[in-house]
Amino acid sequence: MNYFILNIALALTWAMLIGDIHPVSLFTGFVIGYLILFTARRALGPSPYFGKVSRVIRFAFFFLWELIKSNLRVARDVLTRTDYMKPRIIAVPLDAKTDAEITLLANLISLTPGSLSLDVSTDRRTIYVHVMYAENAESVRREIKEGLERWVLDLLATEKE
Amino acid sequence: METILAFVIGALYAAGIYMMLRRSLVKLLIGLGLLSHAANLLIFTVAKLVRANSPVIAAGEQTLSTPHADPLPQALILTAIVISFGVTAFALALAYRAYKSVGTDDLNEMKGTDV
Amino acid sequence: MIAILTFSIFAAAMIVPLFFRNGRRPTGWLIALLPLGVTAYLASLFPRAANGAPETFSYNWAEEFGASLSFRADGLSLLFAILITGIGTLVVVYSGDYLKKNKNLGRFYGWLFVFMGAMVGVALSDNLLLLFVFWEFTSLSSFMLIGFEHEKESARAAALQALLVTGGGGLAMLAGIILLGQAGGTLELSALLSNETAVQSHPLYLPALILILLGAFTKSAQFPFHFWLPNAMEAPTPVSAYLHSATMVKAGVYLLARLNPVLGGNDVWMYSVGGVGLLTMLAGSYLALFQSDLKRLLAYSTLSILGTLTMLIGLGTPRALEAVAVLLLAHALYKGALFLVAGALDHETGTRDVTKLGGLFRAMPVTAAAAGIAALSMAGLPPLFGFIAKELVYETGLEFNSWLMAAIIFMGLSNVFVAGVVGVGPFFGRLVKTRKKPHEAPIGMWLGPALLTGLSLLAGLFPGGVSSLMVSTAVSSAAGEAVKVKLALWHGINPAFLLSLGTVLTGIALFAGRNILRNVLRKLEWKWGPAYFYDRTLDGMNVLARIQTRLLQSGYLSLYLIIIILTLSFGAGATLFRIKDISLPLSFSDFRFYEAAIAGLIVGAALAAVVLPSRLGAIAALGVVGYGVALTYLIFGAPDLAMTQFAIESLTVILFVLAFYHLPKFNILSSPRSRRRDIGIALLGGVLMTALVLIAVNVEIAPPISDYFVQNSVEQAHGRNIVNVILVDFRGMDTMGEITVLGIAGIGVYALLKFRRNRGGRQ
Amino acid sequence: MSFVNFAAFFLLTIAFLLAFLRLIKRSNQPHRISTLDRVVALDLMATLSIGFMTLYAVETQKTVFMDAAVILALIAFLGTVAFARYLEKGN
Amino acid sequence: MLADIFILIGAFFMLVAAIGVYRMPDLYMRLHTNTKSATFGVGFLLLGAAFRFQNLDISARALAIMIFLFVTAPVAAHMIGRAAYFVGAPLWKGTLSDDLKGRYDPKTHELMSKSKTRKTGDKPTK
Amino acid sequence: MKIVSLILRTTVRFLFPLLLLFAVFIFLRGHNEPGGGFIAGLVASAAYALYSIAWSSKEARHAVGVETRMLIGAGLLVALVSGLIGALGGQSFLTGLWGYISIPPLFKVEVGTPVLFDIGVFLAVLGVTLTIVFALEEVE
Amino acid sequence: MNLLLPLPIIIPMLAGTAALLAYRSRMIQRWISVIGSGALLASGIWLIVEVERNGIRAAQIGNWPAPYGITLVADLLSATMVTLTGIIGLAVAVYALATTSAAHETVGHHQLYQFLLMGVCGAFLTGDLFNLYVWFEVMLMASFVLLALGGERGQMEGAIKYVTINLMASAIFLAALGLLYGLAGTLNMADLANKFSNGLPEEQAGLVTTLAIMFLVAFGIKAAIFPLFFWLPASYHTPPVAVSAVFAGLLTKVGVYAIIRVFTLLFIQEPGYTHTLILILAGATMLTGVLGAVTQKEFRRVLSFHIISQIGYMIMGLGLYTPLALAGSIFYITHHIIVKSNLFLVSGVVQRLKGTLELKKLGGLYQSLPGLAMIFLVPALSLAGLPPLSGFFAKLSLVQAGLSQGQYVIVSISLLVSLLTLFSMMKLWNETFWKDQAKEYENAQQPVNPGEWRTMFAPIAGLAALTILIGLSASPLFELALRAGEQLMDPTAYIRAVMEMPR
Ligand code: NA
Ligand code: NA
Repeated sequence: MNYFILNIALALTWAMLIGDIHPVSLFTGFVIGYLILFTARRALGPSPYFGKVSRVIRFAFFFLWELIKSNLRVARDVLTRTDYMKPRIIAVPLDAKTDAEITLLANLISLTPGSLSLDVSTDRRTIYVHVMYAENAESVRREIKEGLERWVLDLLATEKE
Repeated sequence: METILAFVIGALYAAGIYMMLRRSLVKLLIGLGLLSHAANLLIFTVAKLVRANSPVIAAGEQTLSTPHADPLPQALILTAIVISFGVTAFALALAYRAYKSVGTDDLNEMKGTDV
Repeated sequence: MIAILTFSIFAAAMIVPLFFRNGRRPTGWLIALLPLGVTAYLASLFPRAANGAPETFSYNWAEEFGASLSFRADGLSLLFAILITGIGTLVVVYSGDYLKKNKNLGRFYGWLFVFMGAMVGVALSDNLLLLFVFWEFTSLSSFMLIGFEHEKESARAAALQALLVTGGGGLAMLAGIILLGQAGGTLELSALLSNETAVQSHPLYLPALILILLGAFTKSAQFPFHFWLPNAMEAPTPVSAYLHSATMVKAGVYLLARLNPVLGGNDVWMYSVGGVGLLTMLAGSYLALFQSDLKRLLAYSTLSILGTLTMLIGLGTPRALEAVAVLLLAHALYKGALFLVAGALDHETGTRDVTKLGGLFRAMPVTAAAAGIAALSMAGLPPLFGFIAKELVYETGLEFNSWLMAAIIFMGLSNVFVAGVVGVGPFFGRLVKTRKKPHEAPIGMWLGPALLTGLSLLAGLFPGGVSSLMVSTAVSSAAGEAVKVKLALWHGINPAFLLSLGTVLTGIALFAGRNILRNVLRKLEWKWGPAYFYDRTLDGMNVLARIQTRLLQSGYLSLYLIIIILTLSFGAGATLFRIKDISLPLSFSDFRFYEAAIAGLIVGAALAAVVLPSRLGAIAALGVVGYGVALTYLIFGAPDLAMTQFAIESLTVILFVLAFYHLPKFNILSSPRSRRRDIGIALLGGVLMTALVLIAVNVEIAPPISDYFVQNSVEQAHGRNIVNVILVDFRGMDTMGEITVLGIAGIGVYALLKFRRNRGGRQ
Repeated sequence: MSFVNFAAFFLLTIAFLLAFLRLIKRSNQPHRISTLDRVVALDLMATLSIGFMTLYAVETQKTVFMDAAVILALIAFLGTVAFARYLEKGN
Repeated sequence: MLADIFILIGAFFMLVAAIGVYRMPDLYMRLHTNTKSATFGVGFLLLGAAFRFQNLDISARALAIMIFLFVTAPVAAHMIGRAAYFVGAPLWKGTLSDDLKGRYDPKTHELMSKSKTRKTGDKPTK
Repeated sequence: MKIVSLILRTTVRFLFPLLLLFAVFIFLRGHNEPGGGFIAGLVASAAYALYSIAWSSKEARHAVGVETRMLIGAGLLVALVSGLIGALGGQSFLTGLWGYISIPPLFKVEVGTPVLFDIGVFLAVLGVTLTIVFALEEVE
Repeated sequence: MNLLLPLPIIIPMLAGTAALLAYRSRMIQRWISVIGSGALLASGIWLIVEVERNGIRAAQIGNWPAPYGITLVADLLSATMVTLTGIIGLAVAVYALATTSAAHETVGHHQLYQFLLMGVCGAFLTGDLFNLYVWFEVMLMASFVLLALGGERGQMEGAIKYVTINLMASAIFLAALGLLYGLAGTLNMADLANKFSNGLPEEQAGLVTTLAIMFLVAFGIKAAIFPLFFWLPASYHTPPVAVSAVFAGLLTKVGVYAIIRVFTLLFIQEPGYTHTLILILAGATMLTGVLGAVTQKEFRRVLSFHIISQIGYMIMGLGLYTPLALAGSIFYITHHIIVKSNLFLVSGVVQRLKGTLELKKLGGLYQSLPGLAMIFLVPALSLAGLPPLSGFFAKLSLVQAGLSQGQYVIVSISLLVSLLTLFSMMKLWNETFWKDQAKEYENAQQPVNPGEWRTMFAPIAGLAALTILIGLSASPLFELALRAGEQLMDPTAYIRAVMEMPR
């Protein structure tokens, strides 16, 4: 559990909220963030932090692209007739292990093309995804595993070094 | 817009009253909610509407220069909103308790204490 | 001193019961010392009253109301007060034996003394409000004494009846007193009495008169309020003797005599007071004829005398007033004695039914002698005081017309008859077997009758001295001018005496045929008397009360709400439409399309909340209403409100959802008809509010005060968000109250949900 | 009002209308299922409200209106989750 | 100019989301549009606002809103989707397959990884 | 006990401090910009409410650390005391007194009893909302 | 001095908060409750003495000048009401020590009680209409909880009606308030009075009168006047006795106070319309209440219906609208608060002894407890207006005022109603004290230990003594009431005190 990183993040958020990124506001943000983490320490379990900036940026671009693609597709589908859709609920085996990894993955899946995480199995080995265009379930699984999951694992793994 | 809101307020009152006249306790609670929206909007509307100019003075200024919304009714409504939140919460607890001890939420069954 | 005297009796009322605690039972003789002393003192005041310088006392009490502690002991007052304490002394002694075995004797004495004090107060008060205070105390103590045997349903009912009738009259009298005060400018009796012309010419004279008469008539059991008196015979006999024959019922007579100088002397007075008295006299005389219960017999004959007294006051001539004073005294002496005798009979034989009593002379000689003499006085035979009284009444009657005289003779006849039935019947003739073996009553119980009859005899034989002094002083007070009365036993053979003789003879004849008479008259008994109306009035009130309560307090919450909304709508609506040029200015130009859309959204969502069949659907719709309202706030410059509304909306949803786990689903419970009705009601409310808003928006009496906040928020309150500054500073008190409300709601929810009845046990 | 803003407001208004229609749409499915649809509609309306407030801030050139949007973004989630949890728990 | 385009795109996608929520054939697909199009639309609107105002104040708020929405929207969708499955919301008739079928324990809400771990017959009887 | 979604729980863990931070932010700017004790209190309660939905009221109570009714009491007391400060200084009840807290040259903050009052409001709102939410959740 | 006016609000708030913070210890909470109530009484007495000495007092809360901030105002009426709150507050706080269950105490009875007193005092003292709304809500919220706490079926049914109808009243109040602000732009009552006083044009005057009717309905519900009283008989007999005693004594009187306040200060443009209406309602209220009482067969229900009829008397003085009549109203309120609370407390003792308040199941108490019987008689007879108890002078002053106005109908009604009240009280007496305990309802009397007995008896005896005292020396109190009535009839002093009081 890296409180320090979280704290920095809180300080930054603070500064952004203040709308004025300035040493004073950063410092205030840090202090307030520290106090909050202190107050909330009972609530916070172990939680890794997001890692390297370059990876993040690269991932951001990847994800943004996916997002645009997916939205256009949904838009097309919403605005035309429904016949194009080939929905399935697909079980995707997971390599992601930690809570953060799984959650991040699930949320990213939901935000990207035609897929929506419905739930994660209690043993955390499978994620169930509702997919709008899935002629072939296996290819969807592969896409997720080699696309998003790899990214997520890559991003979060660096923290554990 | 005041005219339109006057009708909205009337509609909210009517809907609220109608719900309060139902026999179901739960509907009564929803009616109360509608009624409090109606009262708040009424205060807001009658105190004159001014678009967009909120009563917040810009940093470095001493006072408001443009015509602005009246801050006082806003403060009153805020108070009323919070009070009705408390009331709603209590009413829910009461409804639960009443349902537990009476065994129904039919208000017509709850007339043992009157006659 | 007379004030202290009066209050000392009340003090005794509180102290005497204490003597009876822990099983101690002091004798009535001891307790009787107090009233005896008071009587003696009162008697000592007579000469001063006779000399026209009565003892007075006055002290401020509640002058704003016109009430003062004013006492005045003039002739009329003293005559009355002495009667009260004198007979009271005997009754106290009598009760000591009569209620020897009763465990509540202490309380009995307590209330008896309250009564005595109140009566003395009535007699001595020189302030009408003070008099009223004592007057009400006589009603209350009478209630307590009638209901002394309160385990009996009949006793409780009779007590309540007496209280209601006399209490109701009392209230009328109170109003009358106040009006009289307004007419005469004071409530001090002595001042009022000298203000006759001003009072009688005042427009309030008539209402004041009527109301005061109501008080007097109910108290003195005048027709048609007479019915409570026979029922009051549920009281222990000493009470009947004391309250319901000798003293309390004469309070009305006293009041009439007292107020005669200021209210009387005109036709209204004569016809109202005289007329009612006449009716009462006739009714009492008639009803007495067919009673078989000793006490009821006496009660009805008392009625006839009360009527006679009232009638005489109505007539108002000096001779009539003289007759009043004498009859008052004479009646108190003989009727008191006879009541006590009746009590002794009841006590010794276990019955009061005259048809089951006879031949007791041997067993109870002293009682029989007392009864016989008292009966002679009652029948108006010389040389008893009753004779003098009756002669005076007859003479007064003869002064007027023959119809009146006929009525008086009927009264006399009835009294002779009753005297025979009560004073002679039980003691002579064949001995009738009774439940208890009869023997002479204890001394405490025969002493009273003996003394009273002794006094009857003395006063009859020597009417000059004391009696004349007392009567003339009293009559002077009642007449409002000095009247010299010279009483005499024998006036020679005159028309009055002859009529009197005839009356007695006829009466004896009637007595001889008493059983036949009783049976004949019983068949004629009239069911629809005033008592019937009293009962029906009570029933009627009960029915009315039940109907109105059923109707208004139906138990249906929705009906309550409907009544409230209708009241509001019609009240406010009617008031609104009183305005002449009312206009509903509509303006549909000043809006943006999205504003209208939001308005539509709110209305639509509100309708959805009403219509949607599922609870959560309705909650979701309510949430949309909230969003719409919040957006409206936002558009019109209230971001704080919008933020709060959004936050509250989400939290409210949580609360609803959490609570809904435990609440039942929506059911359609109401009928289509009631739904239609409710739609109508709801629309009515909605229309009213819309109209009010539309009108109010365009009316401005004064501009809002808010500019002050705008000008001072930064400089003086150190904040730029004026709304927040108002909340925490300008109107911080509101916010303090508001968080308290919230806090209470929190405690409340916690308390309701976590309450466990048996936590901690004791309830 | 500029054309862009007008158009954007217009689109949003239509969107509100549609969301509302979904909210009140009756279906012959059990209440619990149709309620979920209503929850989706409510959630959408929250998002639309955020958009509306942003647009209103743009239109009026007043940043304060974005603050309310921030609050709604944070809080609206709560209601949705509560609904969903309730329906999931059911009974 | 760019701001105007962003705003229009944003508004457009919000409308798309609304249309989707209105007319998509099943709850799961309505969730798709609600989660993606609406969030996406708001994102563009916020971007437009940021560009229009060109000040840090607004940009910071816009960013904050975006972060909140991007974190919460998928979770909300997941929660509703999960509830939908328990409630028994029907899948569109054109749905090709459903791996979730039979894998929730209706009592404990435990979700199995594979359907074979427990057969229908093995379920404890009530 | 029914199993709660992992995704929800993990996300809430992330959102929770964010919401609290936001509450403080809203609170501090309330005197000058939209916001203040009420809204801040509501947002903070939302954080805990969310936490209690995702985890449980027991764990949420643990996270709060004090009995929620104490929070109510504390809030009311703080508000009352803020009013009494002015009164004990001879001024009218609830009179606002202002001063500065500064650590030159780092910062200089204006503080006053109305801010204290607003803290009272914040605490009371938080306490009440949590008391209600937890109590409703714990109804058996 | 700067705390004189807010103190009656601060003290119970502090006490309630302290009790809340001490939620773990019932014992500490009990002490706080009694000490707090005692302190409240002391502050009330201080207030009344100050107002007597120096005339109407006002305090600008937060040091903001009127009408911008909130002003607390104490004229004689307010000061009297606060003092009465202290008296009843203390009496019931002590009584509650013996009768409140541990379960009630554990979940916050004492806290709620103090907050209730806070709301009541706030309502009496505020000079601001919206602030009045807030105090109403404080009081109502606390009363809601106190009423519902215990959770028995009857209590729940009563509570739901009480809560719903009172919330309806609040909604009407709030709407009227909003409209009033829209019209006149201010909430300070003195300021409003000022703005209404200089001859409004017809449309405005008509609108103000319409709002007056709305306020009359809103406050009328809270005061339980005809035809808006339903919630009262449905609920007042359901909670624990200590709670219903304080409700019976104080709560409806807050509504009456509000009616008197606004109809002597704000809405005096058309007394021929508004006050006549009030007079009619007064008559109807008296009659309907007393008739309701006639039908009842339970001790506290009888008492509850009598509250309604006596509200009629209090409103009657306002309807007559003369100094004397208002003095009568104030005197009546004073008398009623003491007497009615006491009767409820007595009913609590009866309940404690017999385990029930159904009249048919009661009886025999005159025989077994004559002391209690006598103590019952004092308030009961006072209620019926028997001299020389407090109720007599209360009634007398109203009757005198009515007669001097020539309002014979209302006077006749008031006298008739007092007779029926007597009837009803004596019915209670008959059934509870005189009648023998019916064998089939004889149940083992619950043991009362001497300490409890004293704790229950002291407040009852104290209030009874006060009733007698007021009766025997009615003058000082009536003079006070008369001056209060004169203050009410002449609002300029009030307005001056508020608007010119230095910050
Ligand atoms: Na206006
Ligand atoms: Na605020």
